[in-house]
Amino acid sequence: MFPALIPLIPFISALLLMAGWKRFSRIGVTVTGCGSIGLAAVIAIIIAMQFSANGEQAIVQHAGNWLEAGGFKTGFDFRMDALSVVFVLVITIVGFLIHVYASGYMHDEPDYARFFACMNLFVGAMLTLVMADNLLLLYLGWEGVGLCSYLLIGFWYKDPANGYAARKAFIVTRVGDTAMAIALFMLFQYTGTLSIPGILENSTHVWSVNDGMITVIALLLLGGAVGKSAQLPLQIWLPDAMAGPTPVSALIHAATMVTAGVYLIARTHTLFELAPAAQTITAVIGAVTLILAGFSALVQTDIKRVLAYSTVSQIGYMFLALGCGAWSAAVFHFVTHAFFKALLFMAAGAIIVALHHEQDMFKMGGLKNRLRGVYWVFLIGCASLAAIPFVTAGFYSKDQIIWLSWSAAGGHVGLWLAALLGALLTGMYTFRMFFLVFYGEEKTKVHHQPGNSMMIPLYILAVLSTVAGFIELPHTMGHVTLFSNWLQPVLPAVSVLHESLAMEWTSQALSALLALSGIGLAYAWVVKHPKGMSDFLEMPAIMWLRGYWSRGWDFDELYNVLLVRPFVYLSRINRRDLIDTLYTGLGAFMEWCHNVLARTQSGLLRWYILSVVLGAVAILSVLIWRIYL
Amino acid sequence: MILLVLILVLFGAALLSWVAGVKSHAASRWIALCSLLVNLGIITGIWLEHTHSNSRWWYQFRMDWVPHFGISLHLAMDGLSMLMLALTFFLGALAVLISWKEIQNRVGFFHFNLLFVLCGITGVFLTMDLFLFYFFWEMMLIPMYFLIGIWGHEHREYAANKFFLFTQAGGLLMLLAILGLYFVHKANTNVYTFNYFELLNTPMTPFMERWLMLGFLIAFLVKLPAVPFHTWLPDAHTEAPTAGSVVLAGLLLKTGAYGILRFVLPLFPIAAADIAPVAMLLGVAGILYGGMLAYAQTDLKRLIAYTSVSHMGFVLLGAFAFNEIAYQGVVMQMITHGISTGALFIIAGALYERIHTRNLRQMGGLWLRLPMMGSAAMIFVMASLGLPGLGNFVAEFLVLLGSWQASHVFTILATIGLVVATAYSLRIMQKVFFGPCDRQYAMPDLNGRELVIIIALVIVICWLGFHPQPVLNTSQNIDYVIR
Amino acid sequence: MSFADFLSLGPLITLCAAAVVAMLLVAAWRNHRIVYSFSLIAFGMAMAAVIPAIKYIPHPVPPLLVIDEFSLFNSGLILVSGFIILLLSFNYFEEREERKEEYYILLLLATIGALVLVVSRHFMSLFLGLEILSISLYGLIAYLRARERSDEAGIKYLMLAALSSAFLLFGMALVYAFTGHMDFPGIGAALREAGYLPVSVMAGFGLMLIGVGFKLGIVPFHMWAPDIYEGAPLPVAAFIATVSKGAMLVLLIRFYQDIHGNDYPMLWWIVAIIAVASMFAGNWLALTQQNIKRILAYSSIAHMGYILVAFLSGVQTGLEALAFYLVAYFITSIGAFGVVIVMSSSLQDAETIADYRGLFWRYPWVATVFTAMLLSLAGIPLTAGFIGKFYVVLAGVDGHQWFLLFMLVINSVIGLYYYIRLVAAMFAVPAKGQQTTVVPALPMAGNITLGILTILLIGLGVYPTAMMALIQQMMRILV
Amino acid sequence: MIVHPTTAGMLLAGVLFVLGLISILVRRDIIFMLLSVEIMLNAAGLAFVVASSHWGTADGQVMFIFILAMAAAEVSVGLALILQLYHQLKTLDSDEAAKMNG
Amino acid sequence: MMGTAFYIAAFIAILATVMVITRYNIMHALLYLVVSLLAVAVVLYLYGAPFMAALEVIVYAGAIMVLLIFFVMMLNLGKESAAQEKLWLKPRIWIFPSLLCIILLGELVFLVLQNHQPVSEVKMVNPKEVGIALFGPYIMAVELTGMLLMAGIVGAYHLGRQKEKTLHRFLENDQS
Repeated sequence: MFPALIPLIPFISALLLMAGWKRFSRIGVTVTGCGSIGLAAVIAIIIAMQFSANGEQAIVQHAGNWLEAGGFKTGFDFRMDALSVVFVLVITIVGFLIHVYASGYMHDEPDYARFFACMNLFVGAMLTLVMADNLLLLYLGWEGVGLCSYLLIGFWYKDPANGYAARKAFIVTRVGDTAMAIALFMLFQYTGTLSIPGILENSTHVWSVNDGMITVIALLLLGGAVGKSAQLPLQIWLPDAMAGPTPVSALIHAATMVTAGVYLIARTHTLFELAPAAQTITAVIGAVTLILAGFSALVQTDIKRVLAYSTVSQIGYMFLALGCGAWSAAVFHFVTHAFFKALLFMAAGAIIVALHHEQDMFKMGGLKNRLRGVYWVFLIGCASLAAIPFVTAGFYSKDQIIWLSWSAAGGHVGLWLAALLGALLTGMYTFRMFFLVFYGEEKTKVHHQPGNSMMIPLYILAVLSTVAGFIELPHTMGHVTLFSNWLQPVLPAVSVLHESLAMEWTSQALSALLALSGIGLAYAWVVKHPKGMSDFLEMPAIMWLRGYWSRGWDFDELYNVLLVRPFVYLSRINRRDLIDTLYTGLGAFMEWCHNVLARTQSGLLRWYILSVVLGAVAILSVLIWRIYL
Repeated sequence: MILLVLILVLFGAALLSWVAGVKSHAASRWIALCSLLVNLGIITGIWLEHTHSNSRWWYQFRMDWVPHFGISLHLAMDGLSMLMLALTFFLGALAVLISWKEIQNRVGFFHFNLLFVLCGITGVFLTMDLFLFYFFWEMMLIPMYFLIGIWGHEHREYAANKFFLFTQAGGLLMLLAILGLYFVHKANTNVYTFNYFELLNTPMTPFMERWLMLGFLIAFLVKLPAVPFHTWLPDAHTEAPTAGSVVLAGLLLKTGAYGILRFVLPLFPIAAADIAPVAMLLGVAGILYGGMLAYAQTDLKRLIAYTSVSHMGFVLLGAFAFNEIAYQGVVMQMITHGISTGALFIIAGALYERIHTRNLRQMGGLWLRLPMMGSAAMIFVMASLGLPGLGNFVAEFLVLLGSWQASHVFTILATIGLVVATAYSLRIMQKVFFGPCDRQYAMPDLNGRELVIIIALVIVICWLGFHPQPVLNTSQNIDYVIR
Repeated sequence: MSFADFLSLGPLITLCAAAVVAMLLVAAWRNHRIVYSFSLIAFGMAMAAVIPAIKYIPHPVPPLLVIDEFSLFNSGLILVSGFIILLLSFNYFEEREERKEEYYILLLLATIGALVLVVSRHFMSLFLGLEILSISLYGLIAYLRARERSDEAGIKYLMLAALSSAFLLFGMALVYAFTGHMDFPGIGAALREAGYLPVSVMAGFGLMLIGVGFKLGIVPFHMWAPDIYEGAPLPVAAFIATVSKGAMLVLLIRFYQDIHGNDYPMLWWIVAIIAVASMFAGNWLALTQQNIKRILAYSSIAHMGYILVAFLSGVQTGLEALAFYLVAYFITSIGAFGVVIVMSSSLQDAETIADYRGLFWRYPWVATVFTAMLLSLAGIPLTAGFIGKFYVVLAGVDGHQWFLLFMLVINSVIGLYYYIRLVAAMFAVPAKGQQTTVVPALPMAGNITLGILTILLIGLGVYPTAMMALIQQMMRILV
Repeated sequence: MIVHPTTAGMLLAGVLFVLGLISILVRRDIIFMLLSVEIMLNAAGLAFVVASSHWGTADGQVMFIFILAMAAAEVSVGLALILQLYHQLKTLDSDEAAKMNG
Repeated sequence: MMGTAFYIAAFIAILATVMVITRYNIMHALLYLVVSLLAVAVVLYLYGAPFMAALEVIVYAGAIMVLLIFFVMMLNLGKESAAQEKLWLKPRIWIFPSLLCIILLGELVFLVLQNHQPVSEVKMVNPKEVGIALFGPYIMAVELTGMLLMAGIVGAYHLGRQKEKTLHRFLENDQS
């Protein structure tokens, strides 16, 4: 089997769908769109098995040269190693489920084919990203997913707001990409190649630990990652990206694309290991982001925005893990997060459809009995997100991060505290949402029940969100390390400084406690004492704070004032091109000269004679001047 | 000899299509199209024949013209010329095709001018005699002037005049420099010649070299166009008919870039190296300033025109980076910019045919009516913002990768230009195809002819994006200047 | 007078005789066609008479005249130009004036004056040539005497020409007074002998420059040009623009060479200032001018500036360039005036730009010719004007006159503006109700003449080698 | 005071010349202008004769004769022209003859 | 011999010329001009050119001036034009041109005086020499003078002819 087939199949189906356009029937589109991903998933599984059977020897396929110029050479090389396999499996399987879900969700959409074309294109690009053996191909996938994200956020193009959100997403991630591109130039300059193994191998020869240059490179790569993964300070695009159809939010803006940054850093972990400073910054960014996003999620009214902020927050955890050197923990959290966040989004989508495209949680309520299936899967998703101890995958993955944020070599007690605070917030906002939607009085009538094509993927994901956690259990609970072992050849094991079982217990207990208390608070807030809470919430200071948080800590405004508005203002006032006025001025000057001179052509004979005399005087004056003066 | 044929075919066809145009419009169009296809065929044949040739010069042709001054009819072709000619004939043929319906007045004269411009451009890309170069350089202006001035939009005369004056001013400076070089060479060797090969490696004082180089450079900067000589371009592009815009953006600007690669760098290596920081600065300024202006425009064609300023900044940046990667990127950029911007102009022209406005404020939501055109536009908008997988990315990446070796600061600024490119490119899509649509009437999507054009362009841009190696191999055969 | 003198002065003598015969002819039998035909024959014979003269060159006819390659070439040029102008004249006058015959006598006389200028190497022949030319021109300019503008032009030209002649004479008197010679080589020798340029002689040269400058129409003696071009009959304007200026220029070159002008930087300085001023004034004045005759006048002022750059370059190439430029300029100017002539109806001269709006779509042939002429004036390739300008720039670079060249470049660009403005007008699509009232005459002879001129123009633009070789040949004598 | 005779003659010619010049500048009547030109030509002729006497050659005097001839021709054509103009403008004001300008 | 006579003649010439340019009445001016020309004739004589002096009197003062006088009489320019002339000759009009001309004179004088030729006596050139020169080496010039006069005659003939009473179409245009 050729690894290259995995991204190729979605690409081909995307092309087919684009070219076919109106000729495909709806069924044809569904089959092509979902089938191709399914096929890719099957191939991925086969290759994964092959791979594990091969003794985990990375499979590299050279699918052709791309460009070669002046010592720079790169090709379409696809690589399957432990890390890629994890990502490819998640992408294809979750992607397939979401496609199936989407075939139901988007059933009434006139641009059905376009939707699937873009979705398939996205999957292809994402697979390219995670399978690329060189950074340029990775960059191709990187930009490709950005494009698809743009296309899909703005899928309903008639509303200018959607277009705005799409452009915002593209441009903001592009800022990060710019940093990444520069990192690429630097890497090529110093290591002479863009092949990932080559870079990783050369880097240790070229740089010593803490070398200034490698720190810069790592930070630039981090910049790229931060943009794609919606971390501070480029997190602002993700909440707006919810303008796209819900399956898009599930696939791109929760499960896969936004974790590309995590993948990138994990992929280039050697570089980050050489630059501890950059790694620390990664951790700090993750920690700060997870808290800020948590607070923002707490006060949202739009169900998808809650999930969006929660995504930002959860990826913050992954960054925290990466920053602490807990590579496999980050990837593990990516896997579980992909499951439960896709689940949550799709369940939310089901609710939204059921309520006739109502997204405001305060207009929902009491859905517990109306949407039984959705209620249960949503509950499982929320539990996993909030990390309810022992039974949810989210608990195991997040708990590992929380523990390692203190104990790992790159850890710090501050990071740990932040992670704990995040756990509390997660519990709170998750269940605030949950209670708002499913409890209380019914405010909007349920429109229709979700069909099977939507529900079956939800059930599967619900199962995965629960059982996926058991492949990696902490020391305290059985010490299963299937997952980290799997990644061992690619990602080094975390070096733990404080190996104390008691401490680990304490940390786990604390985090579990905080998560549960968060849930309790949410319950008290939403279900038990809505009145008292609302009095509290109406206080001016709190009102302001809520607004502030719900606007995402006013980062949008900050960038507006600092960058966007000056740029737009400058370009607007310069619309006529200042430099052009220079030339226009020159033209006007010429005309002025003409007018002045034209006046001398008065037609008066006497004046003409005078000019001759003036000429004579001038000539003689020049003579005298040149000779005697 | 085959080189002369390339020029003569166009010249003959120009006259013929004028004459034929009096009787039948269709005949005129077909003659023009066929002549360009014939040339394209010849060029393709040459390319295939020389894919693996390592010789520097593929063809040479030399005949005395004005021996009194050492002027000869000296044509030669190497990889760079070949690539540029391939682009010329390809875009030329498309230009004829897009004018099929758009131009209904004075058809014969239109094709005469179009072919005459292409003839001049072909000459520029082939000639190895500096006088002849200047001759062709100027020769292509007049028909271009007519193309803009007769078949253009509302302010065509203003635009045509501006175009003409700017390029002439630059051209005259170049003439001074050419003659300066001529006499410097004479002083050294006592031989009067305009021959490029003999003038290479002419020893001269640094002072002289700097000024002569500036003469050439300014002419090419005006044509390129680089900030601050760019202001003719938006007007000319905006007012020109679609074919004119395509030829302008796709080909005429390339003559400037070609001139820098062919003449400025090899003839004056030291002075060029000295001026490199300034040139790169201008390139970066073009990238950012052009992008900013593009963002602010409300006229679709004007917007696209400013993107040209921005994109050609990369050419300048790369040309003065003095390394092979950047150089190859520049060649790629010349080709891909021709394709992508040409395509955008074609789309703008097709839109204009349908809705009779270029004002972005009066557009919106057209995807609903014109999904195919929208998809095509999307592809080229993405090309213009440098999406990997399309040709422009390869070009820009190579340029930046190369220029990074030369200057970190400029490269960083130019890379930031990519963000600006995203902003203005997406604005096109947003304003034209997305958003609410208040047009009730139906309008036809791309018809067969337009589809052929667009598909040809899409294929080429994708081919360049995924498999640029043939082009890179070809342009590798050129001597480039490495500091 | 020897036989050799006779033969080498053949063209001049032929024309003199022709002028007398023509006068007698008019006195005896007043018929336009016959006088016209006779003049054509006379010009033809004069041109033919150039050929036997070639055998004798260089042949000085002391003390007044000298026949060498240079003067013979320019004689030929003047004769051909006169001939073409004559060709264009018939239809123009046929319609306009009740007594056309004297025109031909005056034209013959004016050409004689120009020829004398070309071959002269003495103040006396200079003065007489100039005055024959001037006085004939008074009559020619005001020839359409019923036309107010014609008279106005005539009186202006007369006053200014007489004034400038007075300056010229006074200057000559000064030179004569302080060198004792009136022939150019004598003056040159006397100055060489003195080893310096006495200031009074310098002053004399300065005053002479006024007379010369007036005829050339260079700043600040240019003011007459537009008014005279506008008021004079079109063929006469063409004559003034080409033959009169050209002859003066040839004389200037000869004088400058004979007195070794390059030895005196002062003269260079003054002429350089004048050249630059002429370029700017000419181009600026033409910028938004609406009257084509005036545009041509201003353009010729600027072109004299360009020519002076070649003149000032101080190298051999400069003289060659000047000669080539002159040829190109002659063809172009006569062509441009020719277009205006054929475009003019018997009722009205086609002189405003509005008359030419959309011309290409009504009379493509005429418009094409005019475009070619204008592009040649602008110095665009494929035309003689381009090679001319190229040659001038070449000479300038050769002589390291960077400043002058820079000015030339700037002015070429300014100049372009009004040339292409005209071109644009011709190619503009005329709006409805904007039709001009001019109904062009478009005589056959005129069209054929224009055709020949266009072929010459393009021929020189594409293959200038032969002409260059010829010019190089004839310029050798001046080194 | 003994003045160099040639110089003295030239100075006289110069003064007359400039007087003629002043006249042509300040007068508006065309006949006056013509008259002034004659003064100037005459002054130039005088200069030639003075120079001729300095060198003792006949050249200057020959020139004088030609100047005389030219002045005569000039005046005759000039007067004819003025006559024509007078018929058209009904005045001899040179400022009236300024229909062409710009 | 030379000195006094020259100064007197020169003085008269200049004075008469000044009178010419300050008279309002054209007749007066013309008569003063005749005086001036006669004085110049004296100067010519003093400079050893008797033949030229004669020509000056005959051709200039005689023929040309008389022609002018006849012309003025023909047009009957009398008091009116004198009054008009008076109106025109205001200091505002003449002061600047005069100043300019004075500057020119100054420059000329300055430049002429810079010359340091050896003082030489006035040399007599008798009419015979002039005649020999005229019809010897300069015969060609004499011929050309013929052409010059012919041009003058033809021009004057064509221009001076009175219009026929039928109005020309250009004139019609102008009048409309």
